[in-house]
Order: sequence, then structure tokens, then C-alpha cells
Amino acid sequence: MSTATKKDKQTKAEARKRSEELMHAAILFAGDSGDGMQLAGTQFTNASAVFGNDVSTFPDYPAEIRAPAGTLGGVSGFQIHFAHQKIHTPGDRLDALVAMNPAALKVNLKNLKEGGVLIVNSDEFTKANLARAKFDANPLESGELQPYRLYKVPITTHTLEAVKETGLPPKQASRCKNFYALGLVFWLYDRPLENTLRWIDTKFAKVPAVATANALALKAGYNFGDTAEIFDLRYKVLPAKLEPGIYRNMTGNQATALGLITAARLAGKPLFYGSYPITPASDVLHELSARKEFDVRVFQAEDEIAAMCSIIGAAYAGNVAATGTSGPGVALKQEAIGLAVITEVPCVVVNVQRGGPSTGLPTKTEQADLFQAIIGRNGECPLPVLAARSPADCFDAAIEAVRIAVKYMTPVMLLTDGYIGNGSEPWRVPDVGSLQPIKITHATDPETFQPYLRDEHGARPWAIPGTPGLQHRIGGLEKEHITGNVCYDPENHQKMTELRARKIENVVHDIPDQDVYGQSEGDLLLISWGGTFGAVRTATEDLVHDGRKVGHMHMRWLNPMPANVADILKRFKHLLVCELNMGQLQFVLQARYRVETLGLHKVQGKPFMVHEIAEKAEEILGGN
Amino acid sequence: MSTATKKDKQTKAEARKRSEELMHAAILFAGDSGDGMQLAGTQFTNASAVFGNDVSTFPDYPAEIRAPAGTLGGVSGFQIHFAHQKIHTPGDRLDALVAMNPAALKVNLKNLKEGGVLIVNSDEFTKANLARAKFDANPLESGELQPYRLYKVPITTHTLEAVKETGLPPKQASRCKNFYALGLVFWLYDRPLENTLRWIDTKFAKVPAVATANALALKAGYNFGDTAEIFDLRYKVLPAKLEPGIYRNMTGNQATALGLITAARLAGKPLFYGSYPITPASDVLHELSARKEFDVRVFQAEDEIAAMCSIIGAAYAGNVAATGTSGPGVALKQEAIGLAVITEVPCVVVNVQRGGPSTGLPTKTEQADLFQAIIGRNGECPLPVLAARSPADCFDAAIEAVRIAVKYMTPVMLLTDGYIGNGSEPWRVPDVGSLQPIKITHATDPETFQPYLRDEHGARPWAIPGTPGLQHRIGGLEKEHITGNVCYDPENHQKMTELRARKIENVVHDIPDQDVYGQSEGDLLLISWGGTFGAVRTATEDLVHDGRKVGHMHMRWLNPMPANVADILKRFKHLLVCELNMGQLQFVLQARYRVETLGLHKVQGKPFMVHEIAEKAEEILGGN
Amino acid sequence: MSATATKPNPKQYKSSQEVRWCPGCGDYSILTQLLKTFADLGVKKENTVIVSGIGCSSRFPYYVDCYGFHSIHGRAPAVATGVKVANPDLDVWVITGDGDGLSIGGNHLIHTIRRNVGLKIILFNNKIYGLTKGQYSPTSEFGKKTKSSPFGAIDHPIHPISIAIGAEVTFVARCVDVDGKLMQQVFRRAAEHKGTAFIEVYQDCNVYNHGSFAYASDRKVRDDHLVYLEHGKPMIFGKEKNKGIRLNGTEPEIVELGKGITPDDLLIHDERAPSPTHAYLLSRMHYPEMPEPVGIFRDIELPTYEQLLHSQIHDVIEQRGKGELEKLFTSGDTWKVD
Amino acid sequence: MSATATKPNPKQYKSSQEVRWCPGCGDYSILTQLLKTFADLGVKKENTVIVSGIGCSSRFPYYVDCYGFHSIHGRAPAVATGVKVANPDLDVWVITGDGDGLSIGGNHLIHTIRRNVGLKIILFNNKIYGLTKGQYSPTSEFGKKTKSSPFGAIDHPIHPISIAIGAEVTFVARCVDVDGKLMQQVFRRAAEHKGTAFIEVYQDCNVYNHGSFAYASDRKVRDDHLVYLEHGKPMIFGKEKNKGIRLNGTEPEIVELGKGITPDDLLIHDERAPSPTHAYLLSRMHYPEMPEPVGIFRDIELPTYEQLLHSQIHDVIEQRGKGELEKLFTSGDTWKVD
Ligand SMILES: Cc1ncc(C[n+]2csc(CCOP(=O)(O)OP(=O)(O)O)c2C)c(N)n1
Ligand SMILES: Cc1ncc(C[n+]2csc(CCOP(=O)(O)OP(=O)(O)O)c2C)c(N)n1
Ligand code: SF4
Ligand code: SF4
Ligand SMILES: [Mg+2]
Ligand SMILES: [Mg+2]
Repeated sequence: MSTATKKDKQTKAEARKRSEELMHAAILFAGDSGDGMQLAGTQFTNASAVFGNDVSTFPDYPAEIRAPAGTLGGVSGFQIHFAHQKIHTPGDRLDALVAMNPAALKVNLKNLKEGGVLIVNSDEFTKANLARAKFDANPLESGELQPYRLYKVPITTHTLEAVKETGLPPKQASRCKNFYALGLVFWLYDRPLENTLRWIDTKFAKVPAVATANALALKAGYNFGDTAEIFDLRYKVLPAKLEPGIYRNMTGNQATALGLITAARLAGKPLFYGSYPITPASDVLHELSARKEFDVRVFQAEDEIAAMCSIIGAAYAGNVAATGTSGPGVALKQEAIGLAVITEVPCVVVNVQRGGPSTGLPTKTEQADLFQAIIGRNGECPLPVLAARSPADCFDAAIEAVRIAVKYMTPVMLLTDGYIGNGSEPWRVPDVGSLQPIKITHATDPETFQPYLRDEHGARPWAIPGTPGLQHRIGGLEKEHITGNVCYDPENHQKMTELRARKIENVVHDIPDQDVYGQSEGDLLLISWGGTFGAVRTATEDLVHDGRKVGHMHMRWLNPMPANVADILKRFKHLLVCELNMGQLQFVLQARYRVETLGLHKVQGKPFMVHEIAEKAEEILGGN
Repeated sequence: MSTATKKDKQTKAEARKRSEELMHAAILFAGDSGDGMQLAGTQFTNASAVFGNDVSTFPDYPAEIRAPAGTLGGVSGFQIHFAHQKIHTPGDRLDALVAMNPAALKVNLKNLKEGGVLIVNSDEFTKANLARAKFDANPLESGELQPYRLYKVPITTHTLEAVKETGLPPKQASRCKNFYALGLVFWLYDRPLENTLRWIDTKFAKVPAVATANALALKAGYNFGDTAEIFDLRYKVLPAKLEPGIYRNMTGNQATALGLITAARLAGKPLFYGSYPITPASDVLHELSARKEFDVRVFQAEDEIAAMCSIIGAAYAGNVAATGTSGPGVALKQEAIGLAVITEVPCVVVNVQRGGPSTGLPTKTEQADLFQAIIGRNGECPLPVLAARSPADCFDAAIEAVRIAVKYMTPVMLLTDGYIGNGSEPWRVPDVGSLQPIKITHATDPETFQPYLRDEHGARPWAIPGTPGLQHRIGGLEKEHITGNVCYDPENHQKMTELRARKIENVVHDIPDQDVYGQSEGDLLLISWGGTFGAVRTATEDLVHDGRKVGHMHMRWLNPMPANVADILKRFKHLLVCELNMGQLQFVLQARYRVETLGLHKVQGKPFMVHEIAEKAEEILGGN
Repeated sequence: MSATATKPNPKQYKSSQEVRWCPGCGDYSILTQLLKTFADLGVKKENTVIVSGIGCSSRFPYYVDCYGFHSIHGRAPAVATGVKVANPDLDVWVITGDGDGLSIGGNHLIHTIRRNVGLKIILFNNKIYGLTKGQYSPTSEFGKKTKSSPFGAIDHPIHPISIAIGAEVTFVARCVDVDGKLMQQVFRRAAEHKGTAFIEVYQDCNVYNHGSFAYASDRKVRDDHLVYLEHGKPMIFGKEKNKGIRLNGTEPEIVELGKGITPDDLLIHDERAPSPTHAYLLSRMHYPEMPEPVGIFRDIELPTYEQLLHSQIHDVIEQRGKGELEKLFTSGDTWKVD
Repeated sequence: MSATATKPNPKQYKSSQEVRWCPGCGDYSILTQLLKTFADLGVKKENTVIVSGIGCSSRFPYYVDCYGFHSIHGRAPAVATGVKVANPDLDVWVITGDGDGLSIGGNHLIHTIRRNVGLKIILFNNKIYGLTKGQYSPTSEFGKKTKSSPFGAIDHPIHPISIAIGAEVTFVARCVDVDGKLMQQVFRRAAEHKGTAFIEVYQDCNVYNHGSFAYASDRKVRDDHLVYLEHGKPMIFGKEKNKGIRLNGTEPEIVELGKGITPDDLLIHDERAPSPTHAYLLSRMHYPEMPEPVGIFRDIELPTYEQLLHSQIHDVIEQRGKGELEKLFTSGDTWKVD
């Protein structure tokens, strides 16, 4: 029985009716890879989002499809932060943890707040499972869980009972236990069930027994919360005051896909997406594969090189073209990206970064591909690079990438990462009419056409096959200024190298000035890029709130950088670059602006915690 | 007739006997791709080297095997600088130019000194050829060659006559004209013929008629110089005072191959070389393929990726393993190089850099792959990088690369370039006994063996398959410190990332302190790396000679950098980084040392001229 | 592709760029024949795209006045796939070499073939790396001495047509560079074929591998070393047309006609055999043991990749209606904040 | 490889690492059979190397107590080639998947095969990308619905054995994951084969493609859908052993035994056919039209790459003497400076 049982029953019964209001809460569903935790987490997220909270999520799963049951390596988790206010991260520490087995408990307990809610599936705390999780003693009995509000629920047993009437065999029946757990947490945080019930109906329409079983389990969990007497408190997180509009919850990978579709529409073009599956980028491919009604041409290539080459071909022939991959895939594409740079063909390369080097930590997040994005190719081979800062922001970033690509006739690299790619947050549905069209002009006039004659932005014309009289030839060899003919002339090579570089620098005219949040000058400037936005912004909010002279410069554009960056850097005493790598942006900033910077580096396959940033900042600020 | 003929015959006859002594001379054989200029140049080089001059050469040829005859694009040239003193470059401006056709004249005339010797094959100055070379008027008649000592020689006609007795058909007979031209230049610079005659005999042993014809042509050219009355002066360049020893002439690619063979021998190991042909690196492959008596295992792979992977396999199995390629090939190898970094398998990747981006200028030189060498991979993926500075230096650099690779259990990137790869200079044959052995210890003890237990340098043990009891598994996933088991633990990833980085930083203990030539502090530090050494050093010599407070820091090690670099940078008022790229070392230095640097950048597919460096330096020094 | 009243002159399809192959290179003839084929078919220049990789052969696009893309080593089929999918109305030709197409680019070739992307792929097989100055290639003979195999190549060569058939190609043919007539016939048929057409051309590299195909190009001997494939016809060959190919189990054998053996005993060539085994068998006939087949080995119909892709899009649009952003944005659970 | 007096227990070849495949995955059985084969052959652990790419299947090396290299996606054959050339005494096995070996790694596979490098390659064909959670692979059926082909795959699938034969493989076989006995036989023969041995194993991906090979693994029906290849024997199959394969021209056809048809009329399996056409023909037999052959399609002898490489080195040393650095350094023109 749980620690709670020590209290007087009377009190608990009352407590059950009591409900504490919270500004925000972070909870984690954790269990074995096969326990359906990703599903439970997603459902909880959607319910909370629809309920009106701001939400931020962090799914975390092992590299194996299904690691050996019960082992530490096999733990899969889904963290949700939901709030009555605007939030930017999935939360540092947990208010509640659902641990479906000892391994899940072992791996995640350290993140649970003291006094936090801990729900465990007591059925799974068998000797064998404890051993698999490397517990010497049963923690449910050892007293080591004393600091938490522990609820021992025989989830498996309850689930089996609840779904008995469906006649499902035990193995299948017990698979519903994630819904039971979900129901319990729904009760705990006072969420409505409708949304999930509807989802179950649609999802399992073809297997009614499974649909019924899941629904029964969900309700049983909820009802257990409601009727059992073990819970002494219930929580409420009221809706957040978000900007008015229609919202939906969206992961970064979904948002990237939607952004690409939208960009193609705004350009009045079909979208060609050539890709080779790789974690954590595959969901972009999946999402786009399912959107054929938008004339999305998805080409699942034989490898990343073919994927990249195919988009060069498709862009050359006039489609809006993009590819998506992760770190090792980008490495493979680099030679072909160079071809896109020298042929000046517009396309977008999305890198959903993951832990490296090599195969590294394929399902974990990291930001260690900035170097390869900006300067990781053979020869002088510059291209624009931008990074999305949150799941929903991937939508805007993808559109921006396409816009720049077609305007400047260049490949553009869009960096996201596993954390924001898989993580989710509410996305305010834009008004389609308000989206700015993407203007594309194709060359058509044989009289004036020259393949490498540049416009005022430095871009060459986009002349697509099928256009009469514009036949011309391009390729990877250096080409003559204006005519585009193969040319080995020394001065021409210098000139073309400079023209290509200048063109990319010109992108600065299309990107907004760098903004700084918080103080615009002072003691410390926190600098971040990409998916670390949320943690750094939250830390800055707290620091500024505490009266610290701190600013936050979050860089969306990594190449080129906005013109005013140099100026901003001068206005702070200390510069702290926070990145999930060993200091790549730091290196680039130092090279470009010759400033002294400090670095906060983390390569643990995990996003920053807000407190890590705050502590480092305090350390630098000292008594300031 | 030549301008010389205007002079009095009497005077000329005397002059012919006169011989001017020169400290050094730079000459260029230029003609059509099919004219055998590379051969003539090589022969002249060898003869000069054997004669005792210091030499430095620069072969330059088009990307096509044989571009259309007579066109500007089809010109092939071989420049030789030979001297009575130590020299570092193939020479800025030419003392003599042999132009076998109008195109060769057109392309190269601008490099000929005023008053320089200009020998043209007058037979080729036909209307058609002039048109192909885009001459409006025949320069032999227009007077535009007035500033030079022009000698119009009907080389084709003379050659055909000279070889008539062999009965070769005219097409084949006329192919001997390069030897005729060579003979003429041999006479002009007073070189002995023996060496080349011997070479002809060996080379054409199987086709005696061709051997005879070439010999006849060579002698005819020489005799024409001796007996014809058109030359008013003859030159002599006496032997240089080189360090005592046995010398041979060597190209950088040969030297790299020899260095790899030597390193393997010094390590007591077979050499495995996996490669895919690519200009300008293929000669390393050719050289090694011909050296099977050294137990060189050459694997011509299906592509660069396979080449890289094969050397990982071979190194894993205990061979000294290397691959060679050029820019685009390195791009393709990067993913696999990451595998070598994380598995910590020792091997060497040679990049004979060429003009980029993409296919770029494949036969031309450039230094634009520094970024991709140091930081162009996915994830945090550091490895040691060094660059050879001259053709002969490739030998030492290759040995050094192997030494570091096996000591630190890491892939090492060796950068050379087309200029030093194809260029040549005298190489002092080392005393084999004096070469320091390369110590390799393989793990053998099953009791103490741990795949990722590190030694005092941070290296893990090299345990090769076939060793009883040491069975273990490695791969591209992050691995646990010490055990090497797959490990997704966050702290372990951080630790391993740091250990890998630290290991590469440790290489600093094995590399010499950075030296500075010339002044050790002062107004201007010229900074260079790789094949630009010669031009920058020569410029520095001149500047120092002129009393300028100038130093030259030539960086052999690009990653890590010697510990004293920071200190050196502080001792000069201005820092000028000279590179054949748009400022890559400059970027790295600024990032690392946060110093303000100036850059001299050239991307023209050509090496620096000494005067370009000197002029830039003077511009910076101003009135100093 | 549409025939015009007066056929255009092949010269009209030449670009202004100077051709930069070595004198005597077999590439010239292939260029000539393709230009003639274009003229003959009256193809529209603006609807024609030639994509190549890297190699001597891959310089080809520069010399034709249509859209051209000289890509990177080995990747032409992938670039061309992008072009064809983006705009299936274009006629897309791929030019590749034995190194480009079979060494570094082997995988793209196979996958393009198995997907049946509507590309016409011409592989210039000169059994050598020309552009990089003479290393052995995947088709070089075993034991061949080259710059990178001074003691003889130890790689067993690959046979392009066998590989293509292994990947289930829908159109495959072979020509010899000197035989312009056959080349034109084959190019024309390839142009008419809807899926991937793969053509191996024996091409003489005059500089680094001269004479490698002398047995197949020398007028004096070639008729004894080649068998011209004709659909539905018995396989007869030889200068005197007195020899034939007969099936022995699953193996072809040479027989002399006459002495009781008539054309009826011979293997009948069937381009349209539903199974690729017949074509595979032909691909195994190698000089000197057997005459080598030239002409069209196989030509069958199968939906092309681009057709299938576009018709799938078409079907989804039929079902779901043309995609609307509003609907897309609000698909899934949404909620409203006021 | 040497047999020992008392055969070791297969368990001795297990590493200490926990096996991390999904419950019910076909990979388990393949692991078991290879361990049994190792025990049976008494192979020396220290002389055995297993190299893999990336995929569920490619986790294999972690589970065997020999040398293991879990390399990168598609490149295992290239890594393994380096290992084998560096030390031909090692027994080198390659584990790959249908995505790893045929999609990204197709080219290395082909070139390894044509060079006849002495590697034993086991391709786990589950017709799906398992590790990346269920996209279609090059062997997935046309029309297959997966995460990346929600409306059905439009790629025509590749047939691993046809491709291998296109590349002129010297040993090629097929097994089904549930048939341990056959797997052991085949693994054993592969181990004994000197050149490249390529084995396709039909493997059930319990999670993303369960039942794809039910026709070949379900005891109730499999005997009607498979034909067990036996060298020198007529090709008979069916639960009742009452059906056979007969040659019709170059095509196999199913016949019922009895009613005038005897085993003598059937196609006789010949592993050692010098030409690969016979094996190719077998590789074209696909369910449901035909029974699918399992067992060894082809096993011929051809010098291996590593043998040729080392014997070339040996010959050069014989001719020139073992290389001496002094001589190397001073080869070519030298001169002396005092
Ligand atoms: C990535 C890359 N690797 C290598 C090369 C060098 N390279 C250029 S062409 C070529 C081979 C050419 O052979 P083939 O395809 O047979 O064409 P050919 O010149 O014989 O027509 C090679 C290896 C390159 N350009 N790019
Ligand atoms: C360069 C690269 N691209 C993509 C991936 C992602 N990836 C890992 S395994 C895999 C396919 C696995 O399929 P298969 O080889 O059939 O193995 P299975 O998991 O089915 O056993 C892919 C695409 C990767 N790891 N590396
Ligand atoms: S090298 Fe050979 S293939 Fe290349 S252009 Fe010359 S003759 Fe033709
Ligand atoms: S996903 Fe499929 S192939 Fe991978 S381990 Fe699970 S069942 Fe096996
Ligand atoms: Mg070739
Ligand atoms: Mg698979």
C-alpha cells in the first residue's frame, strides 16, 4: 500500500474532493518500450492542449525498437509540461511520474520533485524485473521513496479485470494498461476523457474489440482515481491565455512538413521531397507521404546521396524541392550540396540533428551539426543556414528556407533537432490569406537569357527545361560569369567564388535584425540557437525577473548573421553561448566577431534544463 | 625570322659562344595537351636536378584528357625553376617560354619577363591555329613580341626532317617535336643530354623506332642551338649548394606514397591503401600499386566511401591503413571518417586538394578544404590535421601522420594539394637507419584488456582480430567508457565526447613548437600553411633581407595547433594569413585566439606568386 | 516528341561548344548518332534534358543543344529521376561511363532500373577510366594492366547487361560505337520505350584502352564475333550467316547450319519474353567463347515510376479533393482561444 | 576453422550482451542457428569477425562472442573487405538487412560479390526498415502500405538473389528464419565456401511486417510454396512430393508428377553449373505463381580477391625481392651532393 494509506481515511476522502490549482505541471509517462508510453503521452498532450493549456513535450525513447523487456536501456518516456501560462520547455523537474516498471522508476526518479506524485505499476515490481533494473532491494519497500507521494497501483491487474468482457487474450488485454495509466492521470489532473475516447474510436475502428478494451481501460483508470481512496489531492491547471486563434498541437517534424507544403503552395508549385529514412527525421517523410492531395511528390531514395541529387534534379526542373535527414545523412549529402551551390539550384536541406559523432545516439538530441552546416563541404561552398527554435517554429522556418532558396537560387540548410522534431507545442493556425506569397519568376526570354547573369540580389535566373529557346547546360565545373560556360580562367574562378559568397551574404537583407529579449545591454548576454531557445528564454525570464541585467539573443540565422549582431555583442560585459555541443556557435562567433565568449556546453543527448542555464548565469554574474 | 636576326651575324656568332651565369632561371614548356609538354618538363627537371640545381616545378594541365587541338582551353604547361641556390617555388615570372602553338603563347606570354627568351614553333602559327587561339593578327608579325628575345623555329619541320631516317609515319614522327624543343632548351641552358637519352632508351625499349626518333629529335634540337646562328646568348645555372647527400627529384604524390610505405615499414606492418581514383590524387594510388614488393595491399574501391570503410576494416585488423583522395572524395568519406573517430581506429586520410566547390577546377590547385578537414563532419568529431609544405615534405608528413594515428588511435587527415602533389623538387634521400621506428603495441592480455580503457595519451588499446581471448565489439554507437559497450547514458556521452576531444588535444605533446622564420617579433607576421610555404617563405626572405621586421609562421599542424601559437601571435603588430582560399585558416585562428588578422586570399587555381605576397606585405607595412 | 514535316538537320541539335574529346575517341560517333536520332525523331530541344555524371563520356551534354546537366560522379540517374518526376513530359537521357555508372554509381543505376523511371541511359563502356587517365574500371578485363594495376587487375569484371537484368530492366540493348546504323535503331527504340532504357555502347578509348573492342568493331572479324538480335528470328551469325545459337538445357551453344541443323533448331530471340531469363542468358555470351549479342535484348512494358507516382497523386486528389491549406492546418484536434 | 574433439556448446559463442530484438523477431532464430553452426564447426572465436551495417539485424555482432564491428549504414561489405584483405586467415561474416544491404549498400554488395571477396554475407530480408520503424524497403511488395507509403509503394521490388547473380556471385542460397535445419546446412556450406557466400534469409519482422513470409514459414502451407534445392536431384516439391519443376524453353513450369510425367522429365538442380543462368532462372521463381527455391542455388569455385591480391604480392616479391627502403629511395635518377 502507498505511503498515502498511512493517513486517516476520512481526511483522504475529503482531500479527494479538494483540488489544488497549479500554474503549470510537468509529468512523465515512463515504461518499457512496449508499454505504449509515447501513445499515452501524446494523448495527454492533446487533451491538455485542447483543454487550453500551453503545452511542451519531450518524447524520449531508446535506439532499439524494443530493447529487452524490463531493462534500463529499454525505458521509453514521454514528458509533458502543461500550463496556465506561456511556457517554452517540457519542464526541468517532474511534478508527477508514472513508472510502469522498476526500470522506468530507476531511470527517471532523479527528475521527480520532492513531494511529487509517483504512480507505479506495482504488478511489475517482481524479483526478475527488479533485477533487470539493477535494484538491490525493492524500492517500494525499502523506504527510499519516502520523499515522494507514492501511489502503488496494480495497473496490470486492474487493466486485465477492466477489459475482461472484451474477451481479448491476456497478452493483448494487458497492452491496454497504458490507457489505464492515462485514465488515472487524467483524473489526477482533472482532464476530460472525450478527446481520447474519440481518438480510440477512430484509430481502432477496424478492430472494435481493441477499441472497446482501450476505452474500458481508460475509464477504469479514471474511475479508480475517482473512487479509490488512495489519492489525497487532485490538481487543476487552468487554460493559458494564449493569443486568440485556432490552435492545434504539433510536433516539429509535422510543422516542418506542413511548412514545406505551405511554402510550395505559396509559390504556386508542386513540392518534391526526396529523402531516405533516418531517425529522428523520418516523420517529416511520413507526414509528407500522407499528403499527396497537395501534389507532394515524395521520392524515397535508395540513400541520402540519391535523395539530395533527386531534389537538385527536381528543382532544376522547376519544383519546390526539399530533402530531410539527420547528421550522418547530411555528411553523405555534402558533395551533392556542393553541386547545388555551384549550379545555383534552389532547394532546402532539413537536418533534424541527433547525437553524434557517427551513429552516436541516434534517438537523442544534440546541436553538433552547425559546423557541417555552415562550412562542412569541399571548396569554398557557402550557403544560408537557419535554425528553428521550437516545434511550432519549424513551420515558419521551413517557409522562410524555401523563400530564401528560390529568391537567391541556392540550397538552404534548415537545422532542427530531435528535441523539437519529436517534441510538440500548440501551434496557432495561421490565416491562409495572411501568408505572404512566394514570388518565383522563371526566365522565358531567349533574347536576354544568360544562365549566370545575376539579378540585383546576386541570383542567377531559374530557367526550367521545357522553356523554348532557353536550352543551356550547367554542372559542377566552374563556369564563366554570365554565360555559364565551363571556364578554367583563373580570374573568372576568383570572381565566381566571390560572387557566390556575396550572394549568400546578401541574404542579410532579407532577414530581420537580431532581437534581444530582456535587457538590451548589461552584464550578461545569453546566446542560443535552435532548440535550446525554450530553456534559455525561460532562464532569462527568471533572471530578468530577479532584476539581473541579462539579455537573451536567440539566433535564428546562423549564416549569414544579421548585420547588428556585432553591435549587440559589444553591449554586454559577458557573453555566454549555450549549446548542446562543445562550442560550435561560440567558435563561429569568435571567428566572425573576435569577441571573447563563454560557453555552456552539454552533450548528453538531452535538452538543457532551465536551472542549468540559470546556475551558469548566476555563476558568471556572481555578486553583480 | 627572329628579332635577333636583325643583329649583325658576326656579333651573334661570338655571342653564341658567350654564356651568361645565372643564379636561377624559370622556364615553361607550353603546348597543346597532345604535345608532350609534361614529358619535356619532367625531363628538363630531372636533368637539372641531376646536374645539381635546386629545382621546383609546376605542371599545369587542362581538365580534359585532350581538349580540342590548338584551343586556349587545351594548353598544357610545365614550369621549372632551377637554381644555384635553395629555392622554394617554381618561379613567379619566366626567363624563358617555349610555346609550341599560338594558344600556348597567348595563355602564357603575360608571365614572361621583359627581355625573356621566347621560343615558338613557327610551323604552328597558321591562320586556323591563330583563330583557335583568338589572335586577331599573327603576333610573330605584329610586333607585339618586340619586348622579348623571340626565336621563331620551325620545330615541326625540323623534327620531321631529323627523324626521317626512322621511317615513322609523319603523324608519329611529328610527335617527337617535344624532344626537339627539349634539346633546344638543353642547349640554351647548357645541360647534358645523357640523362634523357638513357631515359628514352629504357622507356621505349619495346619500340626501337620510336626510341631512335626521339633521340634524333633531341639531338637535332640541341645541335640546332649549337650550330644555327640565331641565338645570341647562352645561359648557365651552376649547381646549388644543397645539404650533402644523395638526392632525387620527387613529386609530392610520389613522396606521399613513399612516406606511407616507409611508415608501414617503420611500424613493421603491411600497408593497406584503399582508394578510388581522382585527380590530382591518383598518382599516389599509381605509385603504391607499383610497389607490391613492399607488401602494399592496394584496394581500388568502387567509390570513396568504400575506400574509407576498407581502411577502417584493415586498420581494425592490424594493418597500417591509408586512403588518398581529393576534396569531393573527402566529402563522401566524412560519414565513415566519423566511424573511425568513434571506434578510434588508426588510419590516414590524404587529401590532395583541388579547386572547388563541387567538381570545380579538378586539375587546379586550391586550399579550400581546411574547414572540412578540421570540422566538416556530423557531431563532435575531432581529428588531427596536418599539411605538407612542399613536394619533398610530403614524405615526412605522411610518416608523421601514421605515427600520430597509431599512437593516438585516431584517423589523421593529411592535407596536400595539386600544386605540391604534381610539383617536384629535389629530395634528400634519408639514411634508412636514422628513421625513427614507429612503435605499435597490440593488446594481448585477456586479463587486463578493456576495449576503451585509455593509456596516458588518451588512446584506447589496439586489439586485433586473431588475438585469443580479446574478442570484443565496436561500432558507431556511443560506447561506455572503458568497457566499450553500447551506452546511452547521458553522462557517459558527455564524458566520451570530452575524452575524444582531449585525446586529440593531447597530440600537441607530440608536435614541435611552432617556429617563426625571420624576425621573431615585429611589424608583420606572415602566416601560411600547406603548399603556399614556398612563396611566403621566399617573400619573407626578401622582406627580411630588405630590413623589414617581418616573420613567417608556417603552420604544419592545423589541429591541434602548437601550444606556443597564441604567444607568437601576440608578438606582431599585424598578422597576415596567406591562403589559396577565402580565409579558412584565418577564420580558425580568429576563433581560437580571438586575434584580428588580415587575409591574402587567392582562388584562381594557381599558387601564389612571391610578388603577390611581398606587395601585400609592403602595403601593410607602409612606411614602417 | 513529334515528327515534323521536314526533318531537322542533326546539326541543329549541336550546341556551340567545342567538342573536347581526344581525336579518334569513340565518343564522337555516339554523339553523332544521338544527334541523328534526335533529328530523325524531330524531338523538341526544349523538352529534352541530358544528365550526366563525371568522366570523358559525361562531357556529352555540353555538345547538344538541349537542356543539359553535368552532375557529379555516379549520380546522374538520381538527378535525372528528380527531373523526370518533376516533369514527366520531358525526355530525359542519362549519359554515363563504366566507372561513373557501374563503379561509384552502380547503386543508383540499379535502383533507377528497378523503379523503371522513364530515363534513357547510355553507358559508354570503354573498360577504363578515361578522364582520370587510365585506371582499370569495373568492366576491365581480369588481368588488365593499367596505371592502377601495373601487375594486372585482380577484380573479376562486371557485365553491365547482366547487372541491369539482375535489376529487372524493362529495356536493355547493346551497340558498338562504330556501328552507327544499329545505334540509331537502338536509340530510336529506347526513345519510344516508356520505362528505363539501358544501352551499353562498346566505346573505344583511343588513348588509354585502344582496341579493347577490336573484335567487335573490326569489319574483318566482327561478323563472327557478334550476333545481331532480331525479335522473333532465330539467332544466326557469322560472316557467311552459317552459324547459329541453339539452346542446350539453359545454356546457349554454337552450331553450324547445314548438316541437318536448320534455323528451326535455333534459339528464337524474344525481346518481349515476360521473364528476364532469356535476356540474362544472352547477356552471358562472351567473346571469345561465344559471339556477343548486339541490338535489343529485352523490351517489355511495365508502368513507370513517374506514371505511378503521378497517378497515385491523382487518385488521392480524386478521393480527398485538391489539398487546401485551411483544411490541412486544422486537421487533427484543434481548439479555439478567444 | 578446425573441428575439436568435443564439440563446443553453442552457448559458448554467446556474448554477455543482452539481446535487444523485439519478442517474436525472426532475428533470434538466425542468431541461434549461426551460433550452432559455429559450435558445430568448432570455429575459433578469435579468428572470427562479424561485421554489420545499421538496422535491427545489424545489431547481431553484439550478441556473438567473437570480434565484432557494427559499422555504418550499408558499408559493412567494404569494412569487411578491409578486414579480410588485411588478414585472410580470419573468417569474416557480414550481417545486413534488406535496407542496409540493398538500398544504401547495394553497390558495395555487388562489388564485393563480383570481386569474390571471401566474406559470408547473410542478408536478413524482412521486406521492411525495422530499426527506423517501418518504411518500405527495396524488397517490399509493390503496393505495400507502410509509414512512408501510406497509399502503397510504387517501387517495383528488387530480388536479392537475382541481383547477386547479376553480379556473378559464386555462392548463393536462401533460407527461411523458422527452418533452423536448413539454415545450419547453408551456413555450414557458406563457411566452407572460399569466395563470397551470399545468403538471403526470409525474416519475420514481428512488429512492422508480421506474416510477410507466412507462405514460406507456416508449416501448413510451406511445403507447397517452397522447393528444396538438392544438387543433382530433380526439382520435386509439395506436401505430397507430387509436383515438380520442368523446363519449358528457358522458363520453369510446374507439373504434376504421375500421369506420364516422371522425375526424369524435371529440371535437375545443378549448384555447380558453370554459367549462372540456371541459378538466375531459379531466382525468378516467385510466390504465388511458383514455389520459391530454398537451399543453395549456386556454389562454384573462383579465386578469391584476397588470394589473388596476396599471390600477386607474393609473385612480385619473388621477382623483385622483398622491398628494401634504401633501394626504393634511390630508384630513379639520383645525384650526389658533397
Ligand atoms: C567523387 C568523385 N570521385 C572521383 C572522381 C574522379 N573521376 C572522374 S571521372 C572518373 C572515372 C571516369 O571513368 P568512366 O566513368 O568510365 O568515364 P570515361 O572517362 O571512361 O568516359 C573518376 C574516377 C570524381 N570526379 N568525383
Ligand atoms: C546514413 C544513414 N542513413 C539512414 C540511417 C537510418 N537507418 C538505420 S537502419 C535503416 C534501415 C534498416 O533497414 P534494414 O537494413 O532492412 O534492417 P532491419 O532494421 O529491417 O533489420 C535506416 C534507414 C542511418 N543509420 N544512417
Ligand atoms: S581519354 Fe579515352 S575516352 Fe577520354 S576522350 Fe580520350 S579517347 Fe575518349
Ligand atoms: S522491429 Fe522488426 S526486425 Fe526489428 S527487432 Fe523488432 S521485430 Fe525484429
Ligand atoms: Mg570509362
Ligand atoms: Mg529490413
